[in-house]
Amino acid sequence: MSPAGHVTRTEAPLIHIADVHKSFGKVEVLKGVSLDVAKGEVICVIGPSGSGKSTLLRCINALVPIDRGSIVVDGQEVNDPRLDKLQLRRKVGMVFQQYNLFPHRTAIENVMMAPIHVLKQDRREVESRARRLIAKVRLEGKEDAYPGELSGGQQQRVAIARSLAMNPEIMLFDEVTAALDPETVKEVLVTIRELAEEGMTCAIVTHEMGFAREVADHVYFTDRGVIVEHGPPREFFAQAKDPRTRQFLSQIL
Amino acid sequence: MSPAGHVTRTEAPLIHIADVHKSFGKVEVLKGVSLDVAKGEVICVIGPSGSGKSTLLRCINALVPIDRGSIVVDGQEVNDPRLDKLQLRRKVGMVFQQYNLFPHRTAIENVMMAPIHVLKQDRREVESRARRLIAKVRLEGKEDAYPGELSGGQQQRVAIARSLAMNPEIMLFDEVTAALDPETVKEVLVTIRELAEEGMTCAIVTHEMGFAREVADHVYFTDRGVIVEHGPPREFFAQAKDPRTRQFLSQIL
Amino acid sequence: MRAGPYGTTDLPVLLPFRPGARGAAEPAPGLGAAWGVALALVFALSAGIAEAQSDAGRPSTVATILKWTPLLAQGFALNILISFLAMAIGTAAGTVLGLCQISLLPPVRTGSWFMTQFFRNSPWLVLLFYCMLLLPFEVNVGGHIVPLPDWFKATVGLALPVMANVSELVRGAIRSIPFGQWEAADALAFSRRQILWMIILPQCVKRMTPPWMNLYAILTVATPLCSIVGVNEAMTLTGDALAAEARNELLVPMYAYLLLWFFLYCYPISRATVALEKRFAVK
Amino acid sequence: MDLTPLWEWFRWLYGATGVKLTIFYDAFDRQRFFDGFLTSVRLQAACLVSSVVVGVVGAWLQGSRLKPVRLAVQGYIQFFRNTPPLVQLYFFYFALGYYLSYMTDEGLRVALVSNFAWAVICLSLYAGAFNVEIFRAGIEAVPKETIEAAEALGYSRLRAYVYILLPLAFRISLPALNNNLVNLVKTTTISYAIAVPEMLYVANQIWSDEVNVPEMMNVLLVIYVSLVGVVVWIMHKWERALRVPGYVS
Amino acid sequence: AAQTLDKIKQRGVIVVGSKADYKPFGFRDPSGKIVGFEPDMAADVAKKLGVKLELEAVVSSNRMQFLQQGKIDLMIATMNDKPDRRQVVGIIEPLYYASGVNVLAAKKAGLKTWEQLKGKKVCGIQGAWYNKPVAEKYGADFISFKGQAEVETALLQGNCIGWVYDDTAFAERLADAKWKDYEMSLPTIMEEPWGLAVRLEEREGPWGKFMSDMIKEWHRTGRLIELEKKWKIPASAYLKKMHEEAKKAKS
Ligand SMILES: Nc1ncnc2c1ncn2[C@@H]1O[C@H](COP(=O)(O)OP(=O)(O)OP(=O)(O)O)[C@@H](O)[C@H]1O
Ligand SMILES: Nc1ncnc2c1ncn2[C@@H]1O[C@H](COP(=O)(O)OP(=O)(O)OP(=O)(O)O)[C@@H](O)[C@H]1O
Ligand SMILES: [Mg+2]
Ligand SMILES: [Mg+2]
Repeated sequence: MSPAGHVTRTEAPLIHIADVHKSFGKVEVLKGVSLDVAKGEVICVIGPSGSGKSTLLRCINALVPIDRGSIVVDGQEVNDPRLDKLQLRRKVGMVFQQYNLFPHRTAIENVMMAPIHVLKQDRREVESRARRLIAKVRLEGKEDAYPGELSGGQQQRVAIARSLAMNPEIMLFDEVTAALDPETVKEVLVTIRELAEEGMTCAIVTHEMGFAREVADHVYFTDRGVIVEHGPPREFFAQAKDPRTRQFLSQIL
Repeated sequence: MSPAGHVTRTEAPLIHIADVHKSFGKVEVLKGVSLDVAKGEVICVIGPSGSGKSTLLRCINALVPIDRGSIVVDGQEVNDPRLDKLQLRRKVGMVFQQYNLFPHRTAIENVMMAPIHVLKQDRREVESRARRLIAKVRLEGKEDAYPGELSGGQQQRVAIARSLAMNPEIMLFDEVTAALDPETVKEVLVTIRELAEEGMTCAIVTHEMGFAREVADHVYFTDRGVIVEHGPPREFFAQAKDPRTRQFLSQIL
Repeated sequence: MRAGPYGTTDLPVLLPFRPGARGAAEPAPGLGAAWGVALALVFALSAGIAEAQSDAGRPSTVATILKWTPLLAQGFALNILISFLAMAIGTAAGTVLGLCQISLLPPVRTGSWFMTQFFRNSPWLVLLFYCMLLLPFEVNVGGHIVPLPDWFKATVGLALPVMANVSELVRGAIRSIPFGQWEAADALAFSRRQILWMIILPQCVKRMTPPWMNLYAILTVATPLCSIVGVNEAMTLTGDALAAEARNELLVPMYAYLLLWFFLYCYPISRATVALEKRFAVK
Repeated sequence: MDLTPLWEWFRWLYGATGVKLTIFYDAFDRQRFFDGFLTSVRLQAACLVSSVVVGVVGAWLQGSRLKPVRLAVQGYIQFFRNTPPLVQLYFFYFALGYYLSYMTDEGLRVALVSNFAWAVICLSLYAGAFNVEIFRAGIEAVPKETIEAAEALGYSRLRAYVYILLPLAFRISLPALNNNLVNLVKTTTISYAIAVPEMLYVANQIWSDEVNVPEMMNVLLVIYVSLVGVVVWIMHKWERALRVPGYVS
Repeated sequence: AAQTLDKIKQRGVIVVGSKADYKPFGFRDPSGKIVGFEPDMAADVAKKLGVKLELEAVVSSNRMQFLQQGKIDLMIATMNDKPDRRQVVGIIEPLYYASGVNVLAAKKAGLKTWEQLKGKKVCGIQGAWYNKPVAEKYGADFISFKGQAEVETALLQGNCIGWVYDDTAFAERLADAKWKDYEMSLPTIMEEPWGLAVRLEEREGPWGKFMSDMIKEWHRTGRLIELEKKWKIPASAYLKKMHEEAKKAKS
């Protein structure tokens, strides 16, 4: 099941996932998933709860080891036991549903920590970059607020800035708006859309169909550990063939 | 502000609310609310957060005492200090946003407890009725699960069955789907619609406009403690006159 | 209902005391003062009764107690010294032990778990006897003879259970940090050591402070146990004073006096703990 | 069964190695150590039960409408939490004990309350002060919506308490309660100070008489750790048994 | 181990273990200093050696361990001379005092024979050597405390019918009005001399010899009888006898 007919499919894909299997104990969560993401491409993954979307994203930056198959990120095999995980994770940023900001550090410190401690970059330089990122996610003035003092949407934007501070080549978003109240969802989606428009390679798990339709180059539908259907958003949403996809879309829309 | 032009308005209303006032401390939450619900009628109350919808429902079964005005349920004045509250509550079932199941009892025990402890009914008879109710809310096989083992939608349906076990004449639903994830909302709404179709008198607070339009005989819009507008759903949603109502509907729809 | 910030502490008595029932929002400092006064009254009353019972011609109870006060104060100072030292030693050792409990190496993890459980399950007094009677009175450190005075051995004896409790506290606090924090830090390419020291432990400190202060209060009220093994702290000296006076009408006021000393020292600590806990709970 | 050979083996051990375990081969020491063990167990059991009773009654009184009652409970809790249990024990036994004795017709003074009973009273009050708070916190942790739901089902206040609130509050309190009780079991050793013939006290007598401190110390430590271990284990089982699937308390 | 005598001289300090709760043999004054009959003896030793005296409070249940561990150099702590103790610590000959065991009980209790103690609760001091024989022989049920103050109180409030202890400890009390309803009615038993002790391995060494000479001198000069008077202890026959013998031996 290899995706075809993409927009920017000219060179080797930045992420190449082939026949990935993953079980937790006896539960097989991924049962042979394959997909490619080209540089600068934005893909969205949708599907019912428990279908393995989060697990798939976690496999890409080696938070979860895979059982079988292959994931190649920028030429590096993730499944290789000799893989330098830290190296990989510098390249791949990830934003979670629950933001997971570090509550004991201010917004700007959250953004600055990893570049300083992991990349060993110069503090002053990191700080000026952090300020630019905070401005980019429209949080000027909130630099010194603690996560507990920010709304969900604001926290999620800090989390995005924190990931961007590592200058990743790829960003993974795992249902980043699922825990937000409807009013702040938009702020976050706007931020992600801007990123996508600037050419960042993104893999996005989302339940926001409107957003997926608008921002994705390619949409994947997963169910019970396999990719059931995929295609460019226009085709995907208008003329899904698979009955499970159709049922899911009818319930959600 | 007395509602008129109802479908089944022939005999005395089952619930008669007239000019009800209620303050918590200095906050006046209900500022003169009047409405009637006839036997077998289904009303929906919508309105912004904090407008007093929940408080109104709680007043009906005397969970909250009112300051002024009158509420008559099935001929009984609720505001009467000599009122037998327990008697009233047996007649009026209520389902909450947060389900509020008893977490230390299984689903079927939750359903059986009140009839046995409160109505002193025979255990065996109650059990067979409880099984029928569990089946009615489509939870066969989950009888012996504890609330913690059920999804939100399943818990909410157990809560409905628990209320029904008391054979109430009226059911109050307070935003019963607000805490549920989108996929399970439907399960619960279907259950309520079936109840309504069977002729149960229902007062429903909801944010699900589609549902309100479909199931209600009459829709009320509350804002800041008063009923701003009401009418049969078709008229109400198509041609609301009050600007606040219109604004609210435009935001939600 | 959800596990609170201290939900994972296995030591409920270490949880800060929450004064006042739901309906009873007493002004807390007033209440504390009231009880301090009440205890002082009990003391005064017992002194009065003793006064009435004592034979004419003997010095008054109050005068007698005042006479012994400087000695008692010396003893009490030793109690406080022991509590400080035992807490310091116990906290240092306990933190290490607690970190060992989440080590990735199974033998280290199991070993430190056993050690923690062993010292947690031993009665304080038995550990005290153990250290007291079986530690040498002096040790040879690289040719230097370092004496181990009694009170120091007792301090070690008290530091052992403190260590075990701190170990559990550390482990519990670390476990109570949501997994998402580890995951997010992992995704940012922090190493395990960095995650622990820069992200997890700083958050633990805050969570641990109130129960840690409570542990200190518990330790302080445990220091009189040293008197059983013969350390000359406040309790022992009270007993010696009573023996020297040989007037048993002094027993009530003298022990009430000693209780008062401890109360005056511990009560503010428990208030501060509650205040701190409240402040943390708001954030 | 005749255990004499076993006992004699320990006598031989002493002769051969100097490890002096008189509690095995000296009939008098054996008897008193065994009695001490039994006394420890009895003491612990009595304290456990009565401290829970104190906790329940205290929690109930703390919910009282009368301010003086609440204040009294508060004072009781504060006093016992913030003063040394050992001094409390001394205060109760030596100071208050005198006022709780009476003269017989023959003019003999007789204590109304035995050492054992004083230890139980004092330790129960001490642990009870913690239990009051634990129960109280458990009751407060039950969401008030759950009680509201019960009332909406026609439960009276009292019934809602009996069937819903208390069972939940008890489950919520259980881990904290168990830990406090385990602590209590350990604290019972302080009754040594008022000569309750429990294990530590007896062991001390034995090592004073026989001068075999290390042996007795190790025996003591092993027995106490196992005894407390058993209590912890039972409590754990109990907690498990009462745990409701899927319910995080 | 270094010879204690050298060690003391080298340090310029002698550490003596003494009771702090056995009035008048060893107790505290309000400044916290330990004073009494035995501390005075210790002071004599220090003076003779020309070193400073440091007193360490001991109780019956820890005094021998302290000596064994080397925490104290010398123990003068109302200890009876017993064969099993001689195996643990070095008890020095000659002995310096003597007491027997008796019971302090209410006159109303009507104690006439030791056998009456059977099954009765009696108070005692932890670590006293005769607790076990009295319990074994007469079937008394001991409740033992750490110090005399505790026992007194327990006795006065009726937790036990009598106090089994050194008769010397009772003599002073019976003179006090507080104890007017009490008596020491039984025949004194197990009369045993008191011994001061050094570590076992030094009994025959220079330190043991030194102390042995010291005691002989005390007996000969009548110093102990003098101290007895100073602390208002009823004159004991034992000291008198030892004094006579010592004088005779000298001449
Ligand atoms: N660490 C883990 N251990 C065991 N099972 C796991 C683990 N992580 C995920 N699972 C299981 O794997 C399945 C897929 O989980 P995953 O989170 O990938 O689903 P998802 O598609 O992201 O769902 P959702 O929309 O609810 O986030 C679920 O059944 C989940 O319970
Ligand atoms: N027990 C109470 N004590 C004090 N204030 C209360 C209480 N119950 C409700 N209120 C206040 O009364 C107002 C109306 O509350 P109510 O719950 O009835 O609103 P609502 O319309 O149901 O809102 P929502 O959609 O958020 O549920 C709110 O401002 C709320 O804070
Ligand atoms: Mg997911
Ligand atoms: Mg509401």
